[in-house]
Amino acid sequence: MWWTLGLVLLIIKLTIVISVLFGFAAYMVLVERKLLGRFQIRYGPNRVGPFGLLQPLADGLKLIIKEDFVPRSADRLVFLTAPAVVAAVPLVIAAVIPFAADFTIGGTRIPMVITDLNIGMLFVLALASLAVYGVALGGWASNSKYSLLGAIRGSAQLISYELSMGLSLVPVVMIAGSFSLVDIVNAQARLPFILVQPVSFIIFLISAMAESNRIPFDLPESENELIGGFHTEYSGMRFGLFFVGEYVSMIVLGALTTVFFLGGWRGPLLPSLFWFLFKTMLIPLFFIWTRATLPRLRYDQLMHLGWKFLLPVALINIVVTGGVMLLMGW
Amino acid sequence: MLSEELKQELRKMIADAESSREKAVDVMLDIQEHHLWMSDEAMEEAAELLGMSPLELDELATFYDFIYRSPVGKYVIHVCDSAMCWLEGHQRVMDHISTSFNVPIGGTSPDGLFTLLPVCCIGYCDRAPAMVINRRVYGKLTPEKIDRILGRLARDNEFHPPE
Amino acid sequence: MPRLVIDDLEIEVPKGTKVIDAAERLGIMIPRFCYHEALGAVGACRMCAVKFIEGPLKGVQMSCMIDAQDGMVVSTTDQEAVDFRKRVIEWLMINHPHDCPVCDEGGQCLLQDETVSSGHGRRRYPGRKRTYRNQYLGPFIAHEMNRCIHCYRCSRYYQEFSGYRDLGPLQIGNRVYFGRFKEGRLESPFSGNLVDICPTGVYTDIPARFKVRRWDLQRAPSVCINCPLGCNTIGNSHYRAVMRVEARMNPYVNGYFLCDEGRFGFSYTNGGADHAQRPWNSRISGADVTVEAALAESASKIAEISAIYGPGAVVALGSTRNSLETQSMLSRLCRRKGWQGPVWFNDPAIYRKVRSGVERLDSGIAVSMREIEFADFVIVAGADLLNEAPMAAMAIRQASRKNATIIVVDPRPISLPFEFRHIPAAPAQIERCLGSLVKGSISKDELKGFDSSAKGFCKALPAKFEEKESGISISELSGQLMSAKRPVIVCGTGIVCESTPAFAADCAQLLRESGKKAGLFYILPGASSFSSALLSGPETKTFSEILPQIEEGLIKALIATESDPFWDFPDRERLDRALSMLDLLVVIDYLPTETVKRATVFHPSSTVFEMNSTFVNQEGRVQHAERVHVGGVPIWGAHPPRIIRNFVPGGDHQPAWELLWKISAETSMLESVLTLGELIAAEIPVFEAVGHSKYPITEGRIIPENSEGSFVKPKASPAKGQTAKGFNLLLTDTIFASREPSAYADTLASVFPEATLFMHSGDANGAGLSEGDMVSVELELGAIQLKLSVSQRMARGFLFLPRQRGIHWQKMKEFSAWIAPERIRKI
Amino acid sequence: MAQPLVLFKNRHPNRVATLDEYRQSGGYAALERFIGGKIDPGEVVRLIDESGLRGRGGAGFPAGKKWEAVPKNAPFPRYLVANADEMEPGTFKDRILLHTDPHCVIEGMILAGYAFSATKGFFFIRPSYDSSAAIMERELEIARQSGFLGKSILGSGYSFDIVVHRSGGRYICGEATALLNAIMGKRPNPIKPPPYPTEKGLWDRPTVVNNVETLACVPHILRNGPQWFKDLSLTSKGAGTKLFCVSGKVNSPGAEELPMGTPLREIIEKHFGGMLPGSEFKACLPGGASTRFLTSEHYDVPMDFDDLKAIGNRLGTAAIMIFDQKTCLVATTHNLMKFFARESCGWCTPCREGLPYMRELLWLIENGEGKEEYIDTLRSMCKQVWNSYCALAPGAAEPVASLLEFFEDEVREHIRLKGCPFNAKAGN
Amino acid sequence: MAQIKSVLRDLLDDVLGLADSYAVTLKHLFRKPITEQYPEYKRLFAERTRGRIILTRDPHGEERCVACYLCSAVCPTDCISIEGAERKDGRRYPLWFRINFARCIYCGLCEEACPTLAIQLTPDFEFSKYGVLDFIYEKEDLLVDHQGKNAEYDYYRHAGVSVEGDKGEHINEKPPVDVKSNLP
Repeated sequence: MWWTLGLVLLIIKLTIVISVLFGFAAYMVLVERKLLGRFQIRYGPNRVGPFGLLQPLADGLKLIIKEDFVPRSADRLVFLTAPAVVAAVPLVIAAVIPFAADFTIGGTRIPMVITDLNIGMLFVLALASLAVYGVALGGWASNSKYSLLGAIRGSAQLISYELSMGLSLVPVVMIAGSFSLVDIVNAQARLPFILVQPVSFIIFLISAMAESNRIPFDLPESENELIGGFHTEYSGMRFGLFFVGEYVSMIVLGALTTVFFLGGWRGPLLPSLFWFLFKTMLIPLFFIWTRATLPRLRYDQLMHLGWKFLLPVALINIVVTGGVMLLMGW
Repeated sequence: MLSEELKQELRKMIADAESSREKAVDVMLDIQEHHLWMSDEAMEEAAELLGMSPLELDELATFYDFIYRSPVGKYVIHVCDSAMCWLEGHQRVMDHISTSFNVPIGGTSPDGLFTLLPVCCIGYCDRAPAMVINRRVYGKLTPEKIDRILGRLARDNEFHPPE
Repeated sequence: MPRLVIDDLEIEVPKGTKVIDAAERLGIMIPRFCYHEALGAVGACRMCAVKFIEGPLKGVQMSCMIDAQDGMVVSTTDQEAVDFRKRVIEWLMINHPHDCPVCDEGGQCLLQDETVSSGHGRRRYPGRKRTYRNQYLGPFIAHEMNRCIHCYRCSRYYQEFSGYRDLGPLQIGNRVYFGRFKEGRLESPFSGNLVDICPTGVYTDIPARFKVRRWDLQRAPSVCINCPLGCNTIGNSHYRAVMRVEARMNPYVNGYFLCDEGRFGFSYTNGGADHAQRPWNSRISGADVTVEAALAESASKIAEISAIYGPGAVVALGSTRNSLETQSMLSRLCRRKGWQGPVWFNDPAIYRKVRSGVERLDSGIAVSMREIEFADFVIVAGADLLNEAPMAAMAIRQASRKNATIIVVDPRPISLPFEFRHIPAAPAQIERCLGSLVKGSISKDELKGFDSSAKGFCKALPAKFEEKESGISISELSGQLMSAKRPVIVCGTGIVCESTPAFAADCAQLLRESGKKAGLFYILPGASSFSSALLSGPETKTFSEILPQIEEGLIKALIATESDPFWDFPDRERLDRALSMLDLLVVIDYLPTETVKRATVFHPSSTVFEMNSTFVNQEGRVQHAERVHVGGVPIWGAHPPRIIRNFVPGGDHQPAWELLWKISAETSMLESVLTLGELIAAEIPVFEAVGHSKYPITEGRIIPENSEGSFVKPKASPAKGQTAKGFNLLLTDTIFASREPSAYADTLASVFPEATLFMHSGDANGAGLSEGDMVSVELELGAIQLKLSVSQRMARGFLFLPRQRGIHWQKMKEFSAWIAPERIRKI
Repeated sequence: MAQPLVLFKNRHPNRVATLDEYRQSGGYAALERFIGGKIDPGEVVRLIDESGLRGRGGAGFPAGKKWEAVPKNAPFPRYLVANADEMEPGTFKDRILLHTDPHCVIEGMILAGYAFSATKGFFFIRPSYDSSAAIMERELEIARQSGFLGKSILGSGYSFDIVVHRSGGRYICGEATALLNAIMGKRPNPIKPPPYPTEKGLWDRPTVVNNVETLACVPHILRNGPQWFKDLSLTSKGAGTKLFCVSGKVNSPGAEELPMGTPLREIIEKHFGGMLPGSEFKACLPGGASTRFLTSEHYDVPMDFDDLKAIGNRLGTAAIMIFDQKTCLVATTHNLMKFFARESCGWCTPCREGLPYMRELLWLIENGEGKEEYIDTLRSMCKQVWNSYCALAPGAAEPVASLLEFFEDEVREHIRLKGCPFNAKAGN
Repeated sequence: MAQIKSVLRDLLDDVLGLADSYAVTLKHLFRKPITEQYPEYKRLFAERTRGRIILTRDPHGEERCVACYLCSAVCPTDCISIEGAERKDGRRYPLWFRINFARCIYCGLCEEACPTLAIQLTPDFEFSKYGVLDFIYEKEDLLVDHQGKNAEYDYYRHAGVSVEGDKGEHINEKPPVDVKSNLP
């Protein structure tokens, strides 16, 4: 009985999370285009439906209808599955993110997380590095020089920034004393970690941007050198999956930032879910803003930033945090 | 169109020369004495006499100043327009002949008597302005002198244009 | 060997080389207009100015006028020279019209190139432009004098080089006009070269007028197949049509030039102006079918006839316009399948003359046209060069310009563009005339040095030849021949006696024995007579000999490969009857011939422009013609349809050798023969010497180093004069109209000579006829009407009838005829 | 010093000297001595060489050298051509000479022919000198009857005859090689040597072309010796006398025989009556149209080949055309250029197209449509036409070049005023 | 110490620089867009705009194109094909003239190359089709009845060939040389 209820709840939660994520991702595209338009003093999409609101549907429809083209010399199986990897990974990450305060129905406490893993953060980090497989495999399987170059860049970039990302989270774990995301949120009941760990926050934010291949870190796809980088050869919905993956991972990263630094669902007066969503959306919006502001880094600049700046700073931050904790006697 | 006597005369002249072509200019000048100018038929007959193609003869005829490939009047007036005669008023001479005797510059008078053409220095610079009429030279021209010379030519020759 | 430095590059050149040529050897193209290698330097355009920095001359000088000398240091890029050249261009351009867009020279215009390269871009001259009126110069050459830059190339080529006198410079100063005395067709049959030689667009090619730009053309080196000389050409095609043919420089064959027949006689390949004259599609009994169906039909029918009547009932006809590949394939198939043939010629006499000539050529005695240009004594025996092989006349003209003595022994009223002594000997007298001429040139001392056969030959030569009418003294000519160093005998194979080609070879050999560098040059019929002679043996038959077998019903199938018996067989009715008796007439051709119309199965073959092919010219020179385009019905003249398709209309044609191979069903062919080169070498062993392994062979002569030169004692010539009163009617060739394939070109149709019968003026007086009369000649099988032309400069007792397209001479029954005087009537 | 008369010794007003008059003045004595006496032709050449006689036709090439250039073993026939195709504007000395003493020329031709064993002489004369040609033909017949001409002259065995060849009239025919083409009945385009006419001239035979005046000097030199001839000149390098033809703004234009090297001032003021009343000397062309302007600063220059060469000019035909201060030199130069452009034979580009170009620019300047840049264009073209085929175009450029050198201000004045400053334009 | 200071100052500069850029874009976010709403609003295009290609006529209403093949030669996408022909009076014209607009990239090189100002690009860019063959424009589709951008230019008045008017009657020409003239 218990497990059936649990299963039902799980399915409900899964359904909600996935549809919310996909819905958000779809509309995130619209929001991005709209915002980018306004940043560039133009309108953005405004033809499909009022204010262009049906644009994501039209896009989706178009992508589905379009020919699913596979290059003749491509590694067919890998080529076909790679986009799925990209799209699936952020969805899986979403499983450990608590998105609201616990909910009690009839005395039963229902956790507002699909599953609260006690090693949630490790899970997140592990999966985050899996996303690069999609890029690398897709690029390699295309059997095209542009794709391959994009894939190699993608791998290198992800490996480089994975490191600083992980290290930026070490202080969080140190302070929270747990790997469980729920615990981390709870640890911020008094003070969100952004105030306690601003340096970590900044490093995490930058790394997150890099992880999601967003401008200014979109080297794997840089249009003007590599046509489309790793997804040059993709078309139709498979291309769409790369897109969906990127946007979902943007939202997921926003959610993770919320969890790690912005105090999760916590907030005054309004329902916790609202706070969570609100905070979560702030991060992608910031990403969009950044896209409108900064130019793409050069490859060497990218490596320089990752290895010679973020990594040492993150390490120093850990040491300093540890020192402070020792002094304060936490 | 050339008369048989003329042809005989020309044949003799050509036979005396080192090569027949040598006499091309002389033949044409002689024909012009009889026929005033070198018509296409005259050219063809002259070329045959000289053993040249009509074109080869025409190459020479059009080159030279004193061979006329267009119809001219009985008297061809060449008025010198080079430096000295020009300085001494060749234009006045031309204009005078043109107006007084109704000869367009470069053309022939309606009665077919005079043709007025400019010519380069004729070697009478000491007696400028000068003109040549049918290879006779008249120098130190004044309107009165021109009237006298041309008037006499017009009077003396009851002129019938050739066929 | 002077050494000089041009633009910091050092070069050593032979003495007498002009600086402009020395620079060209270094790859430095000094701008020029009036200079042309064939015409020499005259220094008229002043465009080739360069600066001489060191050496015997200093300052800006014309590089075309100065021989390279030791120690010269020349700069083509010196500012002074560059400025001067720029100024020359400015001068030339002050009167040049603004009509490049409507000028056919645009895109291949030397003036355009030099103007751009000099940097001249804006006309600063404040005055107005000079204009000229144009002349009509005939159907080949358009005249636009406004464009003239007065380089004098045209008049120098036309008058000095080619020896015609109806185009030249008129007037003086900046009004010089290049034209004719009166409008009219240019007399020269070499007029097309004006187009090539003019550095700008004064003379342009009318057949290609307003059709195409140079950059749009597909170009490939080709060979002219209209006469045996094998002049080198460049085929130019666009929109699946051959647009024009240009001369390709080959110093040994045609130099820079081409005759008008070769240049303008190409339109047969396009099927004429309406594209309909060429048979584009395969046909069975006159109905269009697919290529495969036609091939299957031919193959099965041939197999059937071979099976029933034996392979000997199949005859393969070739011709002298077949490529070497086709000829080799024919020869091979006949041998392997047991077919009769291949048959190359119609007339057995011609065949024997060609064979006896080809057998006698060796590399010591055969001369190229280039070598003729340097001859100092030329004897033309029985050849009407201007009509039979025009470019050979041009070569002899060059010898004549170098003061060579030219003697023509021919019964016809020959006209040539240079001074020559004409001995109008009857065909039977040609040997006598030639023999006495040669004999007179051999001194007693020389005779002593000869071996016995040569001595015997020389002694047997007739000592005297009386030539009353021309008043030419043979002994005087012999004296000149005696002092000649490089005499050449040009021998025809048309109207001469059967023994004459060999006799001419013996004479040449004799002159050689007497210490001269004597040469021999045959004029053969057709483009590949030489190779057909190589491919035939003593048993090879001619069509005239095959015909009775058809009439007897022994032969059931005929495979005519680019061969049209109707073209030169004299009895049309008999031929018609015979062909209708055949069970199968397979015709492979690209021309709309009479035979094609009668074909049971017809296969379209490729023209020389549509395939890679090889031809051997009359001196044994192997030449390769590359494919210019794929061919097909030209797009030209009508709006191309708006459809998408994956085949070329009219693109069914294939090289004749390929079609032959396919209809022979000889699958084992490929096992023994791997390449075309090996195929040819297997059939013609002498090819081994030239290196058959590399196909195509681009250069080489396939004549032996030493032929079995045997002096055949000349027969006593037949008694002179015919006792019976009458005329000997002989067939002759005439330019433009007598040769396949050019006679099928509609571009030439307007210049076909008028049908004219030639007769001696004495004979004509006797018959009461005069120049220009229309006469009716009653031949064996009917009468023909044509114009009469009389001449004093021909043999008496002869009539010459041009074998030209449009004259129904095929009523003769035999290859020559005896015409009684009453059979010629004035009408 | 009294004016030494050599060529004009028998000058009679309105009458041609007869054979008798010529003989009385010593004519045909040289012929009798050298040909009649069968003296080696080499001696004739040597004497002429020594006398320093230079061609009077314009180029000033030593006459003896030209005859020597005929190879000793050259084939026969050999030809001599007397060039009376005097078409340089301003020049008329040959006409005066032929109307004065034709036998002087005839004797000169025979002796010159003897010098290199010529077999036939051509007397090439322009069509506007028809009366001179008629005189020549008449006097040749007289000479022939007197035994000076024709088969075996004076029984010496040397045969030489002269025919008069009438030209159709073109300036370029005065050029030696063009003249040969004209005689042969070809288009009279010049031919650039080598081969020189002395090796391959008429019909590829050795041919010498001499000016009429040059030939007329020959008998006098042979009669009086080379030193006498040399001494006639006022300058040390010059030799003999020269027929000066003066035309233009002087009181008595005409031709006079004066010693070589007579200064310009003396020629104008002493021998030709000085400048016209109201005229001042502004410039002159010293030797026909194809020489450079002499300005008043050169007023005292001795008129001789070498002295004029020293100031960058040429004696040419010694036909002095004098212009006064009222003459517009731009218009004059335009007129000269018009002449040259019209008379170009059309063979080479600089002459055929360049001269009309220059004429057009001068015309525009004269008519007030000139631009400053035209001066540079003209100047560079003056240099560039030197690369033409024959000497016509360089000669034509000379007046323009010197106009721009000495009278640039006048040209600029035209451009500045947009018109000709000489409102009383002479002639036009 | 100084080194650290300078590093920190650089860092500060960088951060301020970044902040500055963010401020700029943020400011733009609140500006009114300058986009013009097509197709509700259609702006007027400059005459030189490179849109659909036309063939113009000369002032006499004759085709300007003389089929010189320069446009087809210069076309980087090979979208022009022509066949030239000659009219009775000697005037050249294109027998057919075809532009494949599906290939055309509107680079304008053909217009630049055209010596007779016949081929011109117009501001009209609105022509979409459903079929590829519909993009192939023939001469009938291209030829217009006006002069386009250069109203007065008439090539044959400059060319010196006797098509419009006789020799010597065109702009800047002398009367034809009379070979038989007696004038010197």
